[in-house]
Amino acid sequence: MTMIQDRPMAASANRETMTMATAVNRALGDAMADDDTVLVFGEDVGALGGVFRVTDGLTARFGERRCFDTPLAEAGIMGMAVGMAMNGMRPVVEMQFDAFAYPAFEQVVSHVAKMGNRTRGRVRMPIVIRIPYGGGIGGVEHHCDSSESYYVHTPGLLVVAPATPQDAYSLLRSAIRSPDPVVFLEPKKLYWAKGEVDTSLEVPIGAAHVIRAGTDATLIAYGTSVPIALAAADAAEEEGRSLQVVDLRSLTPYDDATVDAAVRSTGRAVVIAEAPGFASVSSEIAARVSERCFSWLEAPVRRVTGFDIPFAPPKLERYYLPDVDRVLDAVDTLNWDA
Amino acid sequence: MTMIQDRPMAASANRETMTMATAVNRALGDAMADDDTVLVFGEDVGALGGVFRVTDGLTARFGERRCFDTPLAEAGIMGMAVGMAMNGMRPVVEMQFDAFAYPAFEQVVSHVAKMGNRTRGRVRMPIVIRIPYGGGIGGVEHHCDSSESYYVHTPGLLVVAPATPQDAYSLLRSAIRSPDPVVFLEPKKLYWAKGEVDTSLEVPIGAAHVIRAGTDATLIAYGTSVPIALAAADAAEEEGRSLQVVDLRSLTPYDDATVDAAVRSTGRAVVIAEAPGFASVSSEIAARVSERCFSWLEAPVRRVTGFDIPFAPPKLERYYLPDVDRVLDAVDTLNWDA
Amino acid sequence: MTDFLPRDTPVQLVDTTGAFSADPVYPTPAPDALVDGYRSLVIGRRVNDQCNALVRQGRLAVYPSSHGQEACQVAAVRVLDADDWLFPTYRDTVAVMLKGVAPAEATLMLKGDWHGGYDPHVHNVAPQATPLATQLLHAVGFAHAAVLKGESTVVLAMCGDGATSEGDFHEALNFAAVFHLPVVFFVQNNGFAISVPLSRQTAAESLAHKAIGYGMPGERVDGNDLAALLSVLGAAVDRARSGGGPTLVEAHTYRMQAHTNADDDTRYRDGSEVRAWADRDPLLRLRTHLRREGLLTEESEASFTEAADSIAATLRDALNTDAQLDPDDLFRFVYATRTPQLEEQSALLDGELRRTGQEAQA
Amino acid sequence: MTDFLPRDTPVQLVDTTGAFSADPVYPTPAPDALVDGYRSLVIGRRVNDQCNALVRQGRLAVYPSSHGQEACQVAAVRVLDADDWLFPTYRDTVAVMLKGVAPAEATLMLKGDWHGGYDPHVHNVAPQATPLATQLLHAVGFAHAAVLKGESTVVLAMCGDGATSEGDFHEALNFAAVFHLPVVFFVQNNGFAISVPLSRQTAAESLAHKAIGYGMPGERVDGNDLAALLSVLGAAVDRARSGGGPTLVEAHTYRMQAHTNADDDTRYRDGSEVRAWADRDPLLRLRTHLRREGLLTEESEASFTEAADSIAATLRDALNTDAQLDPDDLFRFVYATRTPQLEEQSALLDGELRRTGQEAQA
Ligand SMILES: Cc1ncc(C[n+]2csc(CCOP(=O)(O)OP(=O)(O)O)c2C)c(N)n1
Ligand SMILES: Cc1ncc(C[n+]2csc(CCOP(=O)(O)OP(=O)(O)O)c2C)c(N)n1
Ligand SMILES: [Mg+2]
Ligand SMILES: [Mg+2]
Repeated sequence: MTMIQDRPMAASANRETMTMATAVNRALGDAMADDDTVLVFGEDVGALGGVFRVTDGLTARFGERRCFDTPLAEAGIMGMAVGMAMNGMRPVVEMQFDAFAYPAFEQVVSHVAKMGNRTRGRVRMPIVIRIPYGGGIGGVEHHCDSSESYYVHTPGLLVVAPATPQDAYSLLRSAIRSPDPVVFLEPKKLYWAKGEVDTSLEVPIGAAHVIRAGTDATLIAYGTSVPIALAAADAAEEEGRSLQVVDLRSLTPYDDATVDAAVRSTGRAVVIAEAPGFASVSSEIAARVSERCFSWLEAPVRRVTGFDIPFAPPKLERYYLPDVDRVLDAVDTLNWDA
Repeated sequence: MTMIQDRPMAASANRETMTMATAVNRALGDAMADDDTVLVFGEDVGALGGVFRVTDGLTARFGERRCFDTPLAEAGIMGMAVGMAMNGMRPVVEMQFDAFAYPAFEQVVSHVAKMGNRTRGRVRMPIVIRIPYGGGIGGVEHHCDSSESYYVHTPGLLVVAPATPQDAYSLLRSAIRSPDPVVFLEPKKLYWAKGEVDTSLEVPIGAAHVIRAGTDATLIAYGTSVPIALAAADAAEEEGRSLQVVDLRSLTPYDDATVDAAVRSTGRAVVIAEAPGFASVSSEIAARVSERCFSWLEAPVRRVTGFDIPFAPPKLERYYLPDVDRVLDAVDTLNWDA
Repeated sequence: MTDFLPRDTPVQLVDTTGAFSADPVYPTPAPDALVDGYRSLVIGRRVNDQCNALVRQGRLAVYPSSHGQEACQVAAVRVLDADDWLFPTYRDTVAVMLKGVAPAEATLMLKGDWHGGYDPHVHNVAPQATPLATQLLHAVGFAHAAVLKGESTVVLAMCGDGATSEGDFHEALNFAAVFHLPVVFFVQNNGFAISVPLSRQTAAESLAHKAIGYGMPGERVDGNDLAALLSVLGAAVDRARSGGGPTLVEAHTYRMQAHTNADDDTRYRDGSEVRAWADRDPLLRLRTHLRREGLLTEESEASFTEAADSIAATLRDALNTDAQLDPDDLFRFVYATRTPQLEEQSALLDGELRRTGQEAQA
Repeated sequence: MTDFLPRDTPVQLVDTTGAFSADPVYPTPAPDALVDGYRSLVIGRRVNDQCNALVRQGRLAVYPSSHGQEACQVAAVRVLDADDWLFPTYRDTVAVMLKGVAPAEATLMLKGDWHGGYDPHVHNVAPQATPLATQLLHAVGFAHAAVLKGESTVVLAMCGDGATSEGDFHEALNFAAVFHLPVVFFVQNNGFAISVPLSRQTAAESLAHKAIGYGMPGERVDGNDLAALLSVLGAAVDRARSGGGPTLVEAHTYRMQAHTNADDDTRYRDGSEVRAWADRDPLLRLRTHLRREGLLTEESEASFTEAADSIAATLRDALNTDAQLDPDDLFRFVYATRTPQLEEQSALLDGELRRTGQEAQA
């Protein structure tokens, strides 16, 4: 078994259309093939291939030693990952659903996030914590939380949330290669959305990008809210308004440069996120943009977020979830007479 | 044993100078005397009286049944509190230090915060979670976290952070009477600061107040950052600048009305908090103020917060902690030429 | 203290052929209790069948079936007095109904209308817990409060084999033992936690062996033998009520169907294993025994079927009706009093609904 | 499987009078090992004394003393090979030093300079864990990785009696047993978790009784008897190394001093209890035994004292020197590469320090 080294991705382009679930599966498989210190474990990731089939086939391909089921205990999984990372491994653990990661919270906050700092960089934690997150799938309680703010507020963690199969593939490869722990948030409702994936494409952690050009206002989105932002921009276009869309992709580190440039180019901004808004990632974005783009802003930064309530039951989730209309309503308030 | 009822506080004024630790102790004792469903439990709260002596004498006065030590398990303490609340009790639990509340996170987020909503209000959770929090005491790792943002971001919890013995007393009485769960954050570094306490004074949860008049800019603070804000205002006065100070006291619910009015009256604002700033309570405040006071603001809202790093070791904490100079520096940037 | 260890083999009173043998320690349930229990088994099986059908028809979002585990469901409820409390999991819908909760209320969460559908205080049933093992601590706190109030409530808390691996399981049993509380911990070991077999949850000889580590008795029982379950759980409830503290009971049973309708159990287990367990079916076995003893007549069987039919019909009716849901409920129960922020947010939603004319249809 | 249960009384080889009796199961440690162990006891006691003094002088922020538990500290290290790993708690500073960590590095965290002071990979010692029981899981993961790599590392993980109540304790033992890992779980049962006595942590006959619930052997040993500790822990290490899986060992010992200097133990325990335990002191007892056996000479005793003096002097020197601390270290290690946000924040601090001329003094 060799120790991990950062290595460039294979140069040969390999484009294929696939779902995000398949893209994550592919990234796991490719990373395991490249580096035999990469291990995948969690609840039901082995024979079953995960409740979303994201780890399908990995045990068959790499054996029980590389991809395996654990006893049903999230703190146990996370704490075991810490010890494995101390001993040269790169664990990729799966938390079955967002809310089922909470039992592991203390291991995440007190150890995964802090071990590198505690040991002055002598013991890094190259751990990836995969969390299928968010709603929009008609899931019952505890299966639809957008829990990113807890992680983003915790120094020492990197946090990413892809919105496309391509980013899911490339960011997961980057996450697995990262010497620092990465909370990898997979938008459940986008698992089955298809897109083209070039497995040779590298996407570094920390790089937002403008995914739709526009001149009148900037929509800032990530993960689950990206398709909403795009749809809103399409709808606005019909009404003659040109909306720019930024997909953050990474929440930590946050890409101030890209976001600031985008907002300054339009002078108006709306942040879209599914999580409850209070003291959240979207608060941070709104606060930063308000501060850093102060003299460019024609209107206050608006937020379209989940309400500050527990995630809605299936039959009511459509009232909870940010949608195109709510985004357009927010855009309408952006002081267009200025 | 009677069931709890909201009852007015005794009208007889009773003023006395005491430390915040004593004020909390007094509030616990008075609440237990008034209502025999109030129970106090946790680690070392019995014979020892708590590592900060905040529960001193309660077991002697009310017996082992009302104030008692539990096995050493925070999730256990929290989960037991949930069951007790279901069965008519008003548990006041102590988490020994901020970071040692993390093992209870899942019970807090998935049950304490959500049980009332889940049961359509049929089962409320009148639980108070006391957490000595924050730094400034030269404490080692895990003993100095400002963890309020995790709780404030969680719908279903009320969160308060007193800065004076009076507010500690009165808010704790309110918290214990509340039908909803309250995370009660006690600033460790202020435990031994003295102040006058009138035990007949009621302070409702959710009410911020202006604790220092000022016309040039508004400092927004809570808990550990309140004395810093006051000291900064004093220092600024000497330099001829009049700073207003708002003590939030409650983080959830947040008192928009008081804060907005204050900021609009000065047109400038600085938020001060000890916690890492990213995706935190202070982000929320900055975002809200920026949005709601947009046309009143002469300058971007500034934040003076802890850095986005794990809390500093004792010998370096003075570099980490917000202080008067850092606040004054921030005030200096508030576009005074406007 | 080694008497805290369970037996080497699970307690059994009625074997898979329906033959009865008395136990030296555990009493034999009265014939009435068995007949009544059989009636509940028939109802429980029918509830499982009906709910599975309702999932297929799209009327329930999801249903974790207890098919094959009905004897556990029935026994968990039958050993309790009306004042006693049950702390069930998501899989224990049959037990919830048998404790008195109306079918429509018991399935409301699975229907997707709300996070829970019944008032816990009406029939003394805690909300069905989804986060594994968390409810065991609630049961402990509930029992602790009962003791402090001088009430003689016994609390029976259920969980699965997988849930025993969670830290909360440990903390709950330990708290119950240290405070000597009237709690019966009832583990339905059905062999799987979704796809993960028992061998991945424990290396111990049995889950009941954990009891001695907390200083409480542990026992194993055949989870498909209603008579044995009534007897063993009944003894644990008696011990709890008489101040003897908590007990851990492990029932050996089997999840005959997939974890939920969303699961595909062919990926992780052999059909032959499932078929082998069919021979140990809790209904068949008790029926054979009761008929052999002359305790079951054609008429009584017919009346049981009728009772089951009627509950199934109630279930169908309840689930085929679309409730009028009020979106404002989203804000109504988060706190006893809405915060100013929730006032603003509900006003926002309300405005949207008015503008789009949805408030009527909602 | 009942052979997984511990004995009714803790294993003891040398009693409180220094008298030796062989054990039918556990081997007698070689005389050399005992003499060498005694030397370490003397050093350990001296380290405890010196650190307490340094706290009084304000040179250490806090010190959780292992006075009275030195036999456990020594044994935990002596049974390990150099390649084996130790996972200690905040109270195990003596063990950390005995495993090879320099006194200045071992006390750097307690001094307040940084969150940890040594490189775990130099002497195979994990960072001393403060959040209780969390490190047991790290030990399990470390051992699991070792097995996957085909290495024969044994991991010894320490915790206190109080920590056994945490969920992480349960999950760690269970994972170790299920994956059959080479981990020795070593509980120093010193009777208290700060003020809370053992009776509030467990109702079980012993903490070692928990082992059978995980399917691993449990044993109890006199924690003030170095000979017995070496023997029992040594057997557990041997079992682990030879593929026999994990073991739980509970040492019965006593915390002779307050929890830390910040604690006041007169509030929760009787001086008489403390005095009674003084008679079972691990040093006295082994010294008597060794002298009786003629294994300890005046010269060797003098040389041990000298070795202890020298370490104490090193400690004093290290702690009386104020290190040059660099405030920018606050930003340096959070991530392998600073985020743009941390770049900005460290620039802010840097600017402040420059302006106030502090960067020189810092
Ligand atoms: C804390 C937590 N982690 C993960 C899950 C997801 N999950 C739901 S049921 C289940 C398996 C539970 O198995 P077991 O306890 O044996 O109960 P059974 O389903 O067999 O009745 C899992 C992993 C959960 N509900 N809660
Ligand atoms: C998770 C967690 N909760 C609480 C604490 C605070 N605390 C530090 S030491 C201690 C007592 C530990 O007792 P024990 O495990 O018996 O170890 P000992 O101190 O006796 O060596 C407590 C409660 C902590 N460090 N971690
Ligand atoms: Mg199961
Ligand atoms: Mg102890």
